[in-house]
Amino acid sequence: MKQARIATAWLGGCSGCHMSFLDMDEWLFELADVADIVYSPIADIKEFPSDVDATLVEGAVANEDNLELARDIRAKSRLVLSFGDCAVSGNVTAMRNPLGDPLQILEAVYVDAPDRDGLIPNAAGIVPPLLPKVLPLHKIIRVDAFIPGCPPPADRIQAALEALLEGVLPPNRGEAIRWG
Amino acid sequence: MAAPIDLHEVMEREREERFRTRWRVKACSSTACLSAGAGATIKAVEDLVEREDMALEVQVIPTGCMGLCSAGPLVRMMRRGGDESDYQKVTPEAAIEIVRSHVLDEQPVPEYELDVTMPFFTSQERVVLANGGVINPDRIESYVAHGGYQALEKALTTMKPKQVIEQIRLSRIRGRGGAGYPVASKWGLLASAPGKTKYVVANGDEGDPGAYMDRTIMEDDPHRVIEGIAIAAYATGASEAYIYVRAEYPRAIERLDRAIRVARRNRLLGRKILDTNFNLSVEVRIGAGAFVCGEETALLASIEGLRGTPRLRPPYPTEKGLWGAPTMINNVETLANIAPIIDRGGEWFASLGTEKSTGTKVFALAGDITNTGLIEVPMGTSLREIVADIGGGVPNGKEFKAAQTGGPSGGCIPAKFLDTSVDYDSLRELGSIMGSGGLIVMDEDVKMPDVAKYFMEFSMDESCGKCTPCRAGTVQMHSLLQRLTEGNGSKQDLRDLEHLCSVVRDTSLCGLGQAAPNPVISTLQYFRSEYEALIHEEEVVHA
Amino acid sequence: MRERQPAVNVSFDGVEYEGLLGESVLECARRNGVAIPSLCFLEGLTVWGGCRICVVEVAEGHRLRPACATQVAADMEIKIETPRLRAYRKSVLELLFAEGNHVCAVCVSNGNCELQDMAVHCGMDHVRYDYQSPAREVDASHPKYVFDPNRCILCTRCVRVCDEIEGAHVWDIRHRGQQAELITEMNKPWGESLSCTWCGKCVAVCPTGSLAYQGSAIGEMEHDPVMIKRLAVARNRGEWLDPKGVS
Amino acid sequence: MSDTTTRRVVEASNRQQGDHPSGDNRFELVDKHLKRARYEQDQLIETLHVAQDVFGYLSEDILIYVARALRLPPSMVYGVATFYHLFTFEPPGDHSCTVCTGTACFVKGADAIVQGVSDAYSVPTGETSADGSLTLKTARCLGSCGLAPVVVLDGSVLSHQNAESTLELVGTAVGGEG
Repeated sequence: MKQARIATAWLGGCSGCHMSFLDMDEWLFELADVADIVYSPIADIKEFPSDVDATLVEGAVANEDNLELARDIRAKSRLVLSFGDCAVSGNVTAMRNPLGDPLQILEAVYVDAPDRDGLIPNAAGIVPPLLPKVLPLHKIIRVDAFIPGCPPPADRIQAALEALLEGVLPPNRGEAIRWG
Repeated sequence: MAAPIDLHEVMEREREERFRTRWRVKACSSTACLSAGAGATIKAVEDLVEREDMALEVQVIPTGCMGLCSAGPLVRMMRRGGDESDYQKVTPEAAIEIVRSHVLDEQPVPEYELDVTMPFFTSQERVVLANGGVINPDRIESYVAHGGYQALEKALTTMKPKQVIEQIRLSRIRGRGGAGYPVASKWGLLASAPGKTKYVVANGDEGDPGAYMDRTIMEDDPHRVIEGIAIAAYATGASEAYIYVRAEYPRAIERLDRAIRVARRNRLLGRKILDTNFNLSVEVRIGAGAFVCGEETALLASIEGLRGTPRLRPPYPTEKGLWGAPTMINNVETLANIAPIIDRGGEWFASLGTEKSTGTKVFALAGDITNTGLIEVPMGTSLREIVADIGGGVPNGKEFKAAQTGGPSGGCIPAKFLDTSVDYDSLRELGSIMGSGGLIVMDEDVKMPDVAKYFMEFSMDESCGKCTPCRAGTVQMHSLLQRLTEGNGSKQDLRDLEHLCSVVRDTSLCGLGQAAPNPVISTLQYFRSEYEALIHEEEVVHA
Repeated sequence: MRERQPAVNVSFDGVEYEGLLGESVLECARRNGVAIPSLCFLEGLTVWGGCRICVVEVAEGHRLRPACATQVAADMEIKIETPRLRAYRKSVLELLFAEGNHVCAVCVSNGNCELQDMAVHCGMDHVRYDYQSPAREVDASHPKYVFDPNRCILCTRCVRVCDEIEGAHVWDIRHRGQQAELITEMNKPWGESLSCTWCGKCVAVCPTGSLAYQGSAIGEMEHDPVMIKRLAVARNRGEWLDPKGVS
Repeated sequence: MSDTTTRRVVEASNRQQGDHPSGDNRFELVDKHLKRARYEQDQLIETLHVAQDVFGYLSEDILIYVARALRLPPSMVYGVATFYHLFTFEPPGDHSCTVCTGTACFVKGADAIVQGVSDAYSVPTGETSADGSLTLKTARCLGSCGLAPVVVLDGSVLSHQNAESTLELVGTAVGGEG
């Protein structure tokens, strides 16, 4: 049988959702039996591959790199899932939004703070510019299903993946969608 | 206690006064004409009369609205027992020329003459505005001379409260504030409500942008409103009344205040009115800039000195209103119709208009139309007649695109429905409402999504914030419309907008919220392609 | 004991129950163990009717009615779980989430929050609308409590409990529409309030993490809205302890 | 008491050796209304109108004064005052420009007038310019739809306006102070 091609991606988030992913522990071996992880921050793959069956996206869209990757993911994945509260709502990553212009925030952090050298980190092609507002993934690309949670507990991720492997969308009722 | 006014004696005296001079100069001094400079025009005539010693020949009478606001200042020369000439755009210089020409040379001045045979004047049927351009609103005698307070006298001295309500029932008049609830039913509910203290409230919180019928009535014929309130109170057993006026109408407040004082002095208000056992006190209450206070329960909260947030109905105000007592709220234009109904009978009123929408309706005609101003037509007049004939059509060779009625709670009626009869039910069928009577004409250049956004911004700013769908839903609808009108909207945005229209319409607490989506719903219904043309091709395009 | 109100037949989603004349549809549902989601309603306080989460369909009219403010009538057919109502409740909830800054992950009430529970109940797995991200300052000036307006849903439970039960009227709402916001006294820091009695009822009734005890960490704040019902029963019926011995 | 109010009170008392306990005789006008209204609590909005007419705006001290006089909780008075758009809590500018944004004026381009004045004087709608010279406001509908677009400059009604004509007149009014 053909292995399912599953990807996970990490945008503007703390990687906690991926930690929770790893918390699936031995079930990961079962997953490996039926699916290939074709892209993931926990696998050393540089380019997002084509022909992906489903991609779990952690994190909000906060900078130019996130934006580019999100669009690339959409173009190359049959199903895209918002994985965790940051992707679903912006969550902690979006807590800068009420503060307004990101440049001012960077100045407050890197210039005005007394223990800093007064420079905003800047390296073209390495440090991606921030977007004016942090947005949930579905405000950038079409999203097929949502797995809220900060992070989503391992059993919910497992349930979601099991559903995907069976060819259906993850459960979106009851405790399966509890935020926070 | 002073004796009450003797209406018949005042009438006699006024008739003599009317024939005292050979000429009467009536000058419209309503707000629109004053904005156009009527104050200086009137002053110029008064100075002329004094300077050239014409006081025995000419009397100057400032009057209420003559109707054609776009042609102001308006002046009417009236010859004793004879003909009248109407003039438009009368500057102080023109006024002097006109008065001198008439008085000294018996000659009209064609240059400024207003053609009163045009449909704007001939197609109207003035009931509510009958006194506009006729009486001096500052003089109760002037009102009485034209039949004022006769209806109150008739009701108090020859009719039982039940008979008064019966006439209202026969007239089949519906509320002029927007929803069109049968007036007699409301009166009946208050009349049968238990309790000693009952209130009548006149709703003069006319907030629809583009509507100024109620203001004109209150400014130009304040006693007509008071008389209507007094009859309503008599019929329903109320002994206290309030007139709630928006603070943006200082002249209306001033005139009503003065009219109330004068009416009290003349025993038309207060204790033992016209020597009967009927008592009524009336007080003006002032709004402070909140559209939502036009909603009747919010209005009551505001009269009580609270935040103007609507209350849950039921209980309806006729059960539990001001300070928990039974209260009836009628619109100012509704109340202005009461005296004529009692005077001439409910059947006469029902003979005007259509079967289900009787009487006349005052409209404020504005926007892309030749003749802007206040008009009064029988219910059921076609939109085409109002726009093309009375309004003189769309200027600058442009095409008529839509008529907006009902303000932020109404909708846009497209050209294909120009032959619609303007009445409560036909307008509702078209997805708009009668509203209080603002009628804004829009020409081909107006973009309908912009209009929808304009009204949504209005509703968003005016939301009281009590219920979630109106408070937060209007914000989201506005932001979706913003994105769409900027050309950044997606198909999903349009779907979300339509869904929110239903959510806000069906789940909001009060009429303001429930009606807030109407401008979007109606423009989507008739001008959907304009929205679709704005949509960005991609599914989601926020960044 | 209260006199028993006359009983009538009502139905919720087609199932018949006993309704008592004089009680609201919401009270009737709760008494019969039927779930009608609600947020601003709280037993023991006057009905506000603002959140619109509890709207139901009552068969005779097409208009939706708030269950909290609709009286039970004989043979009333009440619908709660129709597709339209589910969709509306979810939308109204999304509107609430979009207008404030509700970040469950860093909230003192995470795990003990009526708004969060409501999202689970209504199946809200994401918010379609634009987050407004308002800039609102936290008021931590009170020695005992914290007010975080970012988490406020304007249910006015705190305003009502302070006015109606405690009699202090420390809280009110300023402005209107989307600017509407809770204030204490003349919009001064809560800690400077002369009328606050430190009774904590506002904190007890808050459905979200907007009002909390000083020093609460994430997930530590537990509210006690039922306190008001207990208090009302004690005051009105002289029953300080539940006669059946259940809390 | 805020600095501004303190200064105003001092100025007023220097001017006329106020008899009013606050030292500011203008409070007497508020008192007069309160007496006539028999200190009824439902007269809150009317009282605020009177106070604003007298003082030009509603400072915190005035609100506290009214709350005390009508025996109302301060939060309620503040809540009511801020609900209604006609009440203002900052001293107004020397000149005021109110652009009507009613439907008729909107259809005829009122937006451009608001934008024009706002840009030229760097004053957001509803606020006063930094130098205190101009307050820019919008009105829902002045009911002079026949004269649209309408602008009210220092109390006088200007008809058939556009951005240029309004800016010229505002310029004359503001500049004419000099």
